[in-house]
Amino acid sequence: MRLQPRPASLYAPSVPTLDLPAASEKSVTDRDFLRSAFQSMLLARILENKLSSLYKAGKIVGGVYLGRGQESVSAALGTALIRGTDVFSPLIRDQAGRTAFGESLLDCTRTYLGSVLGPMRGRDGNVHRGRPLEGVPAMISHLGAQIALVAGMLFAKRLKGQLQGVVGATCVGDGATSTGAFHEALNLIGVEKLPLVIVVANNQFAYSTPNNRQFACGDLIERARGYGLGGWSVDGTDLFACASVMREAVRRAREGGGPQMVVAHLLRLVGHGEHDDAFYVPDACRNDHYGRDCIDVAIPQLVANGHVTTDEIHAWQHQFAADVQRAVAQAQQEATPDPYREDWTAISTRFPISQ
Amino acid sequence: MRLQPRPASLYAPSVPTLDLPAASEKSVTDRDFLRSAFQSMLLARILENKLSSLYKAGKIVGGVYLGRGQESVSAALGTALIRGTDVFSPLIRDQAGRTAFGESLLDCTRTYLGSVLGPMRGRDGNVHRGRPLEGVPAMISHLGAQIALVAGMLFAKRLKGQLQGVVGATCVGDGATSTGAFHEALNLIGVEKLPLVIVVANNQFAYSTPNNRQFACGDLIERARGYGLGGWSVDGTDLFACASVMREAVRRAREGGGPQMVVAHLLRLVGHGEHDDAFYVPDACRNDHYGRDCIDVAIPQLVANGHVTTDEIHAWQHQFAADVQRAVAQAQQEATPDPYREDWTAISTRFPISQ
Amino acid sequence: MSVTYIDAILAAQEKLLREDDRVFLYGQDIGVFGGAFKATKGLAAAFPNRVFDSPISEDAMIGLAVGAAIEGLRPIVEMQFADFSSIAFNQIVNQAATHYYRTGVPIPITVRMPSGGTPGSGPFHSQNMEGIYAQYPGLIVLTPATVADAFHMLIDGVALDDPVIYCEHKFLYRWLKAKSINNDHLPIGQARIARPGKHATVVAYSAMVHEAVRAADRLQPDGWEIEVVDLRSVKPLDLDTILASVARTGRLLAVGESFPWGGVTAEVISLVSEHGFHLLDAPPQRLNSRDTPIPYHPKLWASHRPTPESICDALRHLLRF
Amino acid sequence: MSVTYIDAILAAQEKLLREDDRVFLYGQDIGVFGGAFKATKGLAAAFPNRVFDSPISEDAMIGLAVGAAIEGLRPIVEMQFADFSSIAFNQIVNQAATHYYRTGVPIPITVRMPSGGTPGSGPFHSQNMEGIYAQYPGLIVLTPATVADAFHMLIDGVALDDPVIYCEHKFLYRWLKAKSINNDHLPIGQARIARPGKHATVVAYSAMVHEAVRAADRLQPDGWEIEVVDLRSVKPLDLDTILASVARTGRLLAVGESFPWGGVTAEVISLVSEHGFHLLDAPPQRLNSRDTPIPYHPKLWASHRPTPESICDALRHLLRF
Ligand SMILES: Cc1ncc(C[n+]2csc(CCOP(=O)(O)OP(=O)(O)O)c2C)c(N)n1
Ligand SMILES: Cc1ncc(C[n+]2csc(CCOP(=O)(O)OP(=O)(O)O)c2C)c(N)n1
Ligand SMILES: [Mg+2]
Ligand SMILES: [Mg+2]
Repeated sequence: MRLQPRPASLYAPSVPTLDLPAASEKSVTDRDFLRSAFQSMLLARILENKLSSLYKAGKIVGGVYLGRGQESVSAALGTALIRGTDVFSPLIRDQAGRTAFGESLLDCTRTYLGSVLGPMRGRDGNVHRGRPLEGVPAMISHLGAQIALVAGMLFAKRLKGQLQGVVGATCVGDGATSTGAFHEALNLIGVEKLPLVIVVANNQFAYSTPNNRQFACGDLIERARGYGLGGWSVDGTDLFACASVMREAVRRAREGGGPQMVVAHLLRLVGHGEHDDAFYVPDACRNDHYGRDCIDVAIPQLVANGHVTTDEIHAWQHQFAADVQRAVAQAQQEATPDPYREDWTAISTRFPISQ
Repeated sequence: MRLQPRPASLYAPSVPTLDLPAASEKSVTDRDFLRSAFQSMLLARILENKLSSLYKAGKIVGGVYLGRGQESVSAALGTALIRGTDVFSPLIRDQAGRTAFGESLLDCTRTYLGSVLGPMRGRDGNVHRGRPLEGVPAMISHLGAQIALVAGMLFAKRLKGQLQGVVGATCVGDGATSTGAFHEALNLIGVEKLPLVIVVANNQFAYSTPNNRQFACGDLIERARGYGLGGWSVDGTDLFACASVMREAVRRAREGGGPQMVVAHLLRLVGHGEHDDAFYVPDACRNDHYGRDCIDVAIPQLVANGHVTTDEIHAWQHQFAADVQRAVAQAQQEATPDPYREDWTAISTRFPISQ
Repeated sequence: MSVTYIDAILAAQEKLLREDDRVFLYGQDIGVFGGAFKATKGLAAAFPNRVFDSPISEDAMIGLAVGAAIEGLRPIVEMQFADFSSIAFNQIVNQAATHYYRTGVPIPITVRMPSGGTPGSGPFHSQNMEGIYAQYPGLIVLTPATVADAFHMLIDGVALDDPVIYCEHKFLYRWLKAKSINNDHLPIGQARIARPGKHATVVAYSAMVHEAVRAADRLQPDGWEIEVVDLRSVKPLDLDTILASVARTGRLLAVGESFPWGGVTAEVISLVSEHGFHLLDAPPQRLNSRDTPIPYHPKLWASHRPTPESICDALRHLLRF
Repeated sequence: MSVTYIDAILAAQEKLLREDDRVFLYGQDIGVFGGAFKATKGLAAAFPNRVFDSPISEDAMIGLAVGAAIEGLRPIVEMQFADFSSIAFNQIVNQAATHYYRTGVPIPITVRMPSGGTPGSGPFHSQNMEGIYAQYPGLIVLTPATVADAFHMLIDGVALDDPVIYCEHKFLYRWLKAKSINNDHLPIGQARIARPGKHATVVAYSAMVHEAVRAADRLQPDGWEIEVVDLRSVKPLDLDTILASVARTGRLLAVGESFPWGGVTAEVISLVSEHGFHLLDAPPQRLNSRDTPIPYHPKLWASHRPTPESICDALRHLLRF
């Protein structure tokens, strides 16, 4: 099944239809956005390559899940959001979005390497890291479960009178759309009219399971209407397209246009985790349009439009590689958690009475 | 929000679009179907009125949940199904469908009155009754949970090579569409392409909760497409319309057209249960088109079309009232379960070893 | 005028909404309708925009509450019946319960669970889930047995920074009455001597406290003085009070309305056997419901759960050692 | 050639598919991919149309299995991790578990639950849920500890007419090896003496059997002979074998990898305290994991669950009485 990107307006009946300028037209006016998003993509790729080597060298315990091929989608979303104002609950393939939303490299390396100084203090690992009080929830593994949580943060902000101008966003994969949690939460954000942007990265596989064993519609965006969400379908390998769709979806949510759903089409360019060689992905998928590497797609576009120069890219590459190296080195020399000093309690209340 | 019945074809892109004859046109060729469905409606109404009096007289322990106002939808579905071949998992407002599918009056009265001879032997009550081995699953209370179960029965029939010509059907309310179970199961029947007909009786309220706190789309049929289901939207107060849509949806499922979703629009004409006076239903709802009593709508239509005479209806009323009276009387004089003879075990295996 | 158990729950929520603007209520049919059991009657009108009817989405309801708690609010979520929390199970045990340990950010949500059997309610409107939730680190599980506790423990529970599973017993809703709600009360985590005695200790909680007291009263004429301990909260569980009681009586029967495998009574027996073995003059005993789903028919139901009669039988057996 | 624990699970499924055409497999990534742990490797190819990749819909997966069971088939559903069965919780405990009692129609489904901790897996890929499911009437809960049991108990479990929760321990998958799979084996419902002894009884199950045997071995040089009982199934639970062992040793320690409140160890201690009180020469003891979510970091994880060291400590304490 080959998907054609479709005009979003077809699926966005509950939102006033607005003719988007073609991606390339609009993007030229958005130099800063594109440069910034691209930097996040690049840094994420370099960081993840490093994590992959560390994993293969046995330096990381537990899984490593990478976002290779999804950086455009994730970075475009993260760049459209405002740290300190918005809520962003990243999922497993959102290193680029995390970076764009302002995650420090150390938060990442410390978590993967089990430093007790990381945000999860060795208690939880890898992609589960978050800083809930700074607008970055810490995901649980159960797919779909974060959407309602972000909805709750927005709901609370509304009750507190602090929702004005705020957006919440979270990502899921094609597989996560089959969960009951996904459905209940999307229905709820529709009913509560919360400014939430849900991004579905349809990377054609859920672990090894292809789309045709996961859902039976043509494009998952066909579900937006049933929830009363604005709907957007975008080529996830195209940074320019992602940038303009994400900005527009986020803008509408921010300006009172209600919840928005974006479905991005692409291919997962790595295994499910670094333990997986993805033998089940047919060559046909790798070789088709959505098998493109979004970074390879972005570079000539950015250069051709005069947004960046090749020299700049090289300089960034060097700088990011050094930054990553430093963050890894620092995390590696930090203390790991000590079971004898660990506060073995799951509740914050200290009852005076014996338990 | 007032809903207009919509042409089903709008929402049924995955099924070859077929122009249905207008309900009234087609129905004249379906005298037997309409007579049979109407008889089930009438019997269900008389039976349920009796259950209501028994409840008010304190003769029934536990809840009584009636289908008043939903008989057209339910009976049309039950009449379109074939007992002994099909699977029908009725929900709480499906007395008419149960009757049409061949449930005996005694199964109903025995269950409500707690006779140990009933299909649930006093272990479970009221609308939970079923005869799973005869194609009538016994529902649990958790909304949405039966759909996947029916899917499993169909899936098994396929594996056994016995699916040819078989349909499974089940009903849910508008409220149940918000459950994760509903979503997971509909997605699954789409993926597995099972011949399942899911009927959503949108009676505008889930207990006291109106549609606008339950979902955010216009018509729930807008969800069919996202699951790859054929979609039908019908006026649930109109027996003729229900009959032609249900027959068509069931026919398509039976003939390999894949899963079908029917959304029927109507109003619950009773409280959620007989304990509930439904004070929260505004007069505007009661007085509008969907506030019509489907039996009152059906009678003049049937008579005008020459399908039944007023005399016949009167005769049926008398007969059914007597039948119901007999079934109640018999169940009332039967033994209730005896805790000292009860086999207090939840598993069929008898382990030789102490537990 | 008298106050019922459910009046107390309503009054507690009213007070919380009035005094703490971090509190809001979320649940099915809790607005205009006032809840399936009328535990929120009138609150939507009195507190506009603080009481919300939710869709039938238990998973999302708890997810929403957890998010709101991160933002500093104190949601109270009503499950229409404890039995339906099975749909919210994942969000409760994996999202809410683990959050503080994982992130250091506590989740002050309260989930009200109308629990326990009533005649004719059947297998899916009668369940007790305290023994399920108490297994999970990170949850506090409250099981009030009195009108005053229904009131104070709800207020104290909402004040806790951690997720609270508040199990309110449906059988007590209108049956249990008090003259008024006393102001002094025990803190959460402390059990209560519901009836003093010296020959045996019955540990119970929620509705079973009353059945145990009835059983104790019946044995009184025979000269037996039975002490009844009301656990009040099953997690944390007040072992000190139980041990002190067993030290006086030498005999222990734990009574619960849940299914017989594991659960609260097993935890109580295990704790006492481990930590108070030398205090026991007889094998400690358990009495729970039977190992089947909860039957619909009142005649079956009545002998599915412990009754004053079956508690008396168990006590007589215990006193015979 | 040697057989691992997971080889045994694969072989059992192969045999079941080959010999019983009522059996089919349903689960995420179990087809071409062979399952997250390769427990179904090659089966999709060998048995076309008997092994199905499911959508990520745990609730619907179990719902489907129950329906198929009504139709006379014997589905085996693989949860990718036991932890994700929280999504299927309702269908397991309310649909599958209650069906036989309610309708008289048994539900022969088997749910495979990759359970238990491994280093670095963290709070949501390490859980043990046997103590949750065993609370529900209507479910059979199996916890094989050996390669032979992994094989035979899966086959015997599928043969049972009732819903079976089959808890397979991920730590044992590749670490545990046997020369071959013996043909004679105990029936479900019977515990096994994993290591005979006379000074104390350790009751354990699943991976903890091996930790307990290790602990016992360490105490041997000091002259202590510790008996280890492998429960094999936690529901039904073979009290006779446990009591016979405690009758010999007079001392009991129950070890489990689950959270400390309630669960299997509490059930074991309670049963023995009730029915074998006079056999006990010392307070019975429990050892479980700590009362927090399962930590990700291997250093934390290693001291979250019982270890040979902590089991030795608990035994020394027990032997001191
Ligand atoms: C409820 C639930 N079931 C199963 C899993 C195991 N699991 C983790 S990731 C994954 C595949 C997810 O696929 P998709 O949503 O498409 O995201 P992608 O990995 O492709 O980015 C599965 C099955 C889970 N995390 N949660
Ligand atoms: C999962 C779940 N949550 C809550 C309930 C309690 N409940 C029973 S019926 C009902 C309302 C159902 O409304 P709807 O689906 O519209 O059906 P209707 O009663 O209108 O026919 C509710 C909330 C339930 N049965 N299951
Ligand atoms: Mg995917
Ligand atoms: Mg309704």
